[in-house]
Amino acid sequence: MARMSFVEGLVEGMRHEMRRDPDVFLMGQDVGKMGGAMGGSRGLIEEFGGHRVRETPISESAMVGAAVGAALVGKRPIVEISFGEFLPTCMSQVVLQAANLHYMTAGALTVPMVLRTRVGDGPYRGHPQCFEAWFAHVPGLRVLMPSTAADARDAMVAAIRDPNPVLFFEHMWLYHGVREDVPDEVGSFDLDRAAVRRPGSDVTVAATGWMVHKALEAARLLEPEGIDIEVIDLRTLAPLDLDTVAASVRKTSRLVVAHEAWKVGGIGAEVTAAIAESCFYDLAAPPVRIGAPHFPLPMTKPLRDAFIPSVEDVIDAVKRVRAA
Amino acid sequence: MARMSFVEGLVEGMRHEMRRDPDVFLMGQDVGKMGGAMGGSRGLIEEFGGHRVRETPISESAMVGAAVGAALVGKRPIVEISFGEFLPTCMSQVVLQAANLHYMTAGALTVPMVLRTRVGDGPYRGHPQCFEAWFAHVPGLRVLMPSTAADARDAMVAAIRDPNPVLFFEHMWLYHGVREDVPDEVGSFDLDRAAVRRPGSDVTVAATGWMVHKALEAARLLEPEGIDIEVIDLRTLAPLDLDTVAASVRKTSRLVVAHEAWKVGGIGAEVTAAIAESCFYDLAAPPVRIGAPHFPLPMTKPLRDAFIPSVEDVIDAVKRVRAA
Amino acid sequence: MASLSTPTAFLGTPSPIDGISPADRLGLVRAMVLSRVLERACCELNPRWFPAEGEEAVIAGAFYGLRPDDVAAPHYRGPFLAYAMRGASLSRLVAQSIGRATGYARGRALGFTGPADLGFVPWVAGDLGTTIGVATGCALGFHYEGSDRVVVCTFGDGTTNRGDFHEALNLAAVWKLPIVYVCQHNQYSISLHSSQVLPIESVAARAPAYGMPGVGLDGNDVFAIHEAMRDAVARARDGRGPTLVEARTYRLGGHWASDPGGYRHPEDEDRWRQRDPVPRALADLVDAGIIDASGVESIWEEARDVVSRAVALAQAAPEPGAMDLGASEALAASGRDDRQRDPRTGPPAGADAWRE
Amino acid sequence: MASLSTPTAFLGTPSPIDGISPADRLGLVRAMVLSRVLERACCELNPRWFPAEGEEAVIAGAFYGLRPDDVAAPHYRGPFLAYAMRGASLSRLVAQSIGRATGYARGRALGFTGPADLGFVPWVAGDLGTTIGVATGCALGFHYEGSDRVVVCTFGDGTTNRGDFHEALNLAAVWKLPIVYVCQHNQYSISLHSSQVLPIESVAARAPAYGMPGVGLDGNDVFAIHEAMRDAVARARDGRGPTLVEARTYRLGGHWASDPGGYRHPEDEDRWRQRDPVPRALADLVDAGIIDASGVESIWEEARDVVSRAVALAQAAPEPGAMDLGASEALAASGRDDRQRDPRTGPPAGADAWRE
Ligand SMILES: Cc1ncc(C[n+]2csc(CCOP(=O)(O)OP(=O)(O)O)c2C)c(N)n1
Ligand SMILES: Cc1ncc(C[n+]2csc(CCOP(=O)(O)OP(=O)(O)O)c2C)c(N)n1
Ligand SMILES: [Mg+2]
Ligand SMILES: [Mg+2]
Repeated sequence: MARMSFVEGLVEGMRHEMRRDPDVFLMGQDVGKMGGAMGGSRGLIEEFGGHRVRETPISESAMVGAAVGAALVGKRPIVEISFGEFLPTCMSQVVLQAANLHYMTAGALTVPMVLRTRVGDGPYRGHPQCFEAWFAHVPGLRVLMPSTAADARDAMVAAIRDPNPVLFFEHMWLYHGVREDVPDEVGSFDLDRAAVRRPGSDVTVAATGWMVHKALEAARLLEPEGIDIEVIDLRTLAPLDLDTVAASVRKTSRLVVAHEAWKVGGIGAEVTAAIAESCFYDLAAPPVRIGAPHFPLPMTKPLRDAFIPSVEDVIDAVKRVRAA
Repeated sequence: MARMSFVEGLVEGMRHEMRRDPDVFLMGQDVGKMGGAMGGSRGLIEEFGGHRVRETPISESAMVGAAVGAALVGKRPIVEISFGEFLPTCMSQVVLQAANLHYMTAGALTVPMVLRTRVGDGPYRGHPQCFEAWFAHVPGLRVLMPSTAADARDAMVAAIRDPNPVLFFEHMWLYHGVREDVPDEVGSFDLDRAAVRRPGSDVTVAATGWMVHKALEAARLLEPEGIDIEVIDLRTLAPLDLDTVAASVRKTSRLVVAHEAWKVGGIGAEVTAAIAESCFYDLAAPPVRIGAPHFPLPMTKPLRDAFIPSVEDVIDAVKRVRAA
Repeated sequence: MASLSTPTAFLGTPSPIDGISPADRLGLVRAMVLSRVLERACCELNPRWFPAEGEEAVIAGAFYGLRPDDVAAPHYRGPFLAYAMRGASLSRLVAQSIGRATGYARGRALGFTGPADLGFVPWVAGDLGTTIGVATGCALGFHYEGSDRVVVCTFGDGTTNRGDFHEALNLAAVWKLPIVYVCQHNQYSISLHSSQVLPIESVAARAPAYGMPGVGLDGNDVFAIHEAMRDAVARARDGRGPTLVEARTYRLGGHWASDPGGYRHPEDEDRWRQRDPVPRALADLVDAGIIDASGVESIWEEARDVVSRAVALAQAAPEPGAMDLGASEALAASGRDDRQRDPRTGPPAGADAWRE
Repeated sequence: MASLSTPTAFLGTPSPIDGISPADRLGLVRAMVLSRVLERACCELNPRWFPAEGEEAVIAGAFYGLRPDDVAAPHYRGPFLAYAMRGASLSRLVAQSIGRATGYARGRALGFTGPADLGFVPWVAGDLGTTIGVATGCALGFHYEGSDRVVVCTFGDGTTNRGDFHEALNLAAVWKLPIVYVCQHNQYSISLHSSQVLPIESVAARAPAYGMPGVGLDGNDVFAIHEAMRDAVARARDGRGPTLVEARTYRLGGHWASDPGGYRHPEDEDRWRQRDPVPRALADLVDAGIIDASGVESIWEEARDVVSRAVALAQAAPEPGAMDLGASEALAASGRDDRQRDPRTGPPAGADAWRE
């Protein structure tokens, strides 16, 4: 067992694959000497040098295009977009190129690239936008959002090895959290499976990223009241593992879906709609979604704190869904 | 009463406002002498000249930026992105600038611009992508998708007058359909209201764009079987008029949501999730979503026809939701 | 390599025909003739085809002689010649253009996409400019692996206004990537003349913005273009970085085959018709004694023959069916795909564009 | 206007101080001093502040003297001086930088955003480059209405690698829009030296790609910058189109206030510290006899005084509360918003940057 923070897990995952496979390389802004935004690539340039840890100009669309092209000729690029807020600047490369190439060439080509980026509220509050729902809507992409250090490492390894273009969302609040025990061996991360983080019988709470931890905290706080939540870490946002959610709902009959992105049109809409379709008769009460309110993401701490779904919001929702 | 095709309605709406308000202008590629892609601005340059009907270089991000900036200093630009497929090239202007400016300046600024674009399957099959769900996820934008000639005109007028940035999606299949009767007077289009296109008692079918017409055709075909569908044209995709859908579901107890975009993560997910939350006890059967299957949009006619939801798909869904 | 030329120098460049072997001169011109005949066939079969008539010299000159292990990223207008020069089947191309199941994309992608497994950046979406970034990425892959493979990427004059053009050329310049950018400057973006939307006459003037050599050429002189390309490709192969080549020509046809036009002067069209690069190149061959008048005729004959056979095969091919719709192919989780083929054998790529 | 200079000419340009009136020279230098003091205060209050130390000459030179009805789109580094020169309250700016409710955005937007109602393109998101397009749109609005209002837009050297830079300058050139683009070239993008990510030394070399005049300047010479800006602004006002001005300077501080650095040579930092534009400009004033040594001291005194009062007010201001979160303000469906204010009155904008 090693002890690792979330960001250490991410870096370890990249390091592991860069050691194993000379075709794997990283490119992004300030990923070298500076060690990446928030230390997201610390130590890599020292080990692998500037050829494999490449500094890029501020040109996100070219960066992703460069990854797509390099992947087409057999490399395994990891391209880092410093923050998810900048994804709107490179959508055509992701959505019209990377996502389409395999299908449109009738399987002749694959695009084994990873686009990693930082999202969500963080200690510095900067660039918090969460656009993952856009990508889950687009066929041809995998979308991952790990919530533990072990997953950060193992999902990174799996993403690098996957022949599909993978969007890898790293929640900033988790970056420098407490170190967790992480098995020494890299585990085989199932790219099609959500994780049940806490089994429970009363209410299913399916959550993403930081909200997984808030849901676990809510579970702890609700335990004394005799309310037993099952917490599912959705983590593979595309393809979504609806089977795991459905199995849980069949057991609990009650569903709460929680994410930090805007509620309207978020991943929670898809989870809720799909469960309403497939588990209608299993549900004992209306499902409840938790997400950010429908206005732009404010920057200062007091407003951010009011904006982002909290542990209390989860508790509230659980109580509502039980009372119904 | 005038008789107008959908595209004539669009052009008439722009003409009406350009006559009324000298601050209104149109910019886009080939919007002048050529009359716009598929005749989408035919006749405007002849009446208003090149200063108000402006040809642009191929630079969608600058085009939208130009509209945002011009709107900030008091103009009422209409910027045309020839096809919705190109929206990924200008997302940051739409999502990070246009959508944020009003809120982030605490109301000091407004961005009265219209971004019009062509989407969906069309007679030439080109550029059919439907990304409207992305924009409905983003606070600060209005999203419209008319389905009739009268709405094409009146929604365009309302969009131009609205102080919000408006995304205006024009379905290509509807462009040169049969001419409809359109009142001579420009009507007041309610930007917050869906339209009940056909009242019915058995099943609510909420649809967008061309699917509205397919739903109406399904209604005609089902009538002899004694099945009475209520067809709702969602048309204002953001903010979504869930009240109209909810009122209908309270009456019919059954919901089908139909759109041409990919089903996973589409507008239908939001409608279905919201109705599952708010009308859970009104529903007598699981809701059903219809949308494109989850792979990239194929180009040739046979594949496109197999890909895009059809009248039969609507009929199927209606029967399924009734049988359940 | 020619240095940045002023716009007025375009038509004055003397043709460097002597630097190219007679066999290659013949190959280049035969390729142009093939393209002319093939494009006309596509236009007849598909009113929404984007004709490259008038621009054959740029396409032939840009892609002729590439190695099979290089990557080509042709512009959407006229790419079939590039595909054919690198080994594509003509009948599958025609099938692609009319949406048959035997096309390279099984009916999925756009009519002008090509055989991805022959080293092309395929057209998988309609957004112009974005493929320049992908092509640059292929060059990054070659640079990364330390090979001497190169990329040739062509695009229209209008496309150089896209931000993706800027970002890609900038990145290639920073990293000295092995890529040659070729602007197929036909003076139009659909209905708009370049003077309406390009603030400069010569796109080669954009090269210094990246500290990159820029070459402005007569786009109707296939030998000049190919000579410049040989230099630029050699430069890229040697690790000396990217080049921007501009070949100024004219779109003799409409934007698409059925374009009613009406947005340009007939005199202009006539003037450029006089400069048609195909008869000009053929005349050059005759002048140089490489072929005689009957040789000219037989090149045309042969082209018509091979294309009409390809058309017949394509028309006999089935439409795509539900099987071709498919879901995305299953991808083995750890499957690697080594699609680099072994290079440096056989005649110069492009010399055998006429197969089938 | 100076023509495109070669990189080596940067520090050789003789200061055109004589072309600027003594009052304006004093105004420019006072603005620089104010910025220095204000920025230091922000750095002390907020470890994530992006210090503009060393770059004051560019900011003062670029925005000084604009009319109130012009629009300014300042770079995210050092914009407070631009805001102050056009009438912003210093205490509200400091409040903005520390996220208080009295900041111009009620705590909603980024710390470096400004008073939108004073004719600024505000920072409403963090994506660099996109605001260049918005600023260009403001210029389109002015051009459309046939007014003689202009836009001045500044941005970093690293930002010129964004596609949005390219598309915006191209559009402005095609339409001859009334805008002056100013590259605040501080040689760094966070930890990366421009030699790592910019393939050219002089960003002014990007101007010919748009057929636009490009001016390369010593970015530490406020008078040279302001002189060039006066020409470029006059050019824009006259309908003669856009200009790209590059002012080469150095970021004396970190990327943010608490940047541990370590990615550049201390000798470099020392060398540029010797060229600090603030003492240099003050010395110029003394040399020209506009102020004496005690005048220098009192400018600093005054600046410290006015800034410390602003800081005190800001710190006393409340944090934003739930009320400030709000939903988007209700917008009347047909409401028009005429935010053009009446121009051409009063002293040159920037001369009274010191309010409160
Ligand atoms: C990003 C984008 N914007 C607009 C279009 C629509 N469009 C298709 S072809 C074309 C003209 C392209 O001009 P150019 O690059 O000069 O190529 P040409 O057609 O002249 O060969 C345009 C604008 C597009 N395909 N992609
Ligand atoms: C589109 C985008 N990419 C990356 C960033 C992250 N970022 C913030 S500041 C900065 C450096 C900008 O460099 P430059 O334009 O030279 O301005 P400077 O910081 O030197 O003033 C970067 C890369 C961003 N804000 N926006
Ligand atoms: Mg062209
Ligand atoms: Mg900089």
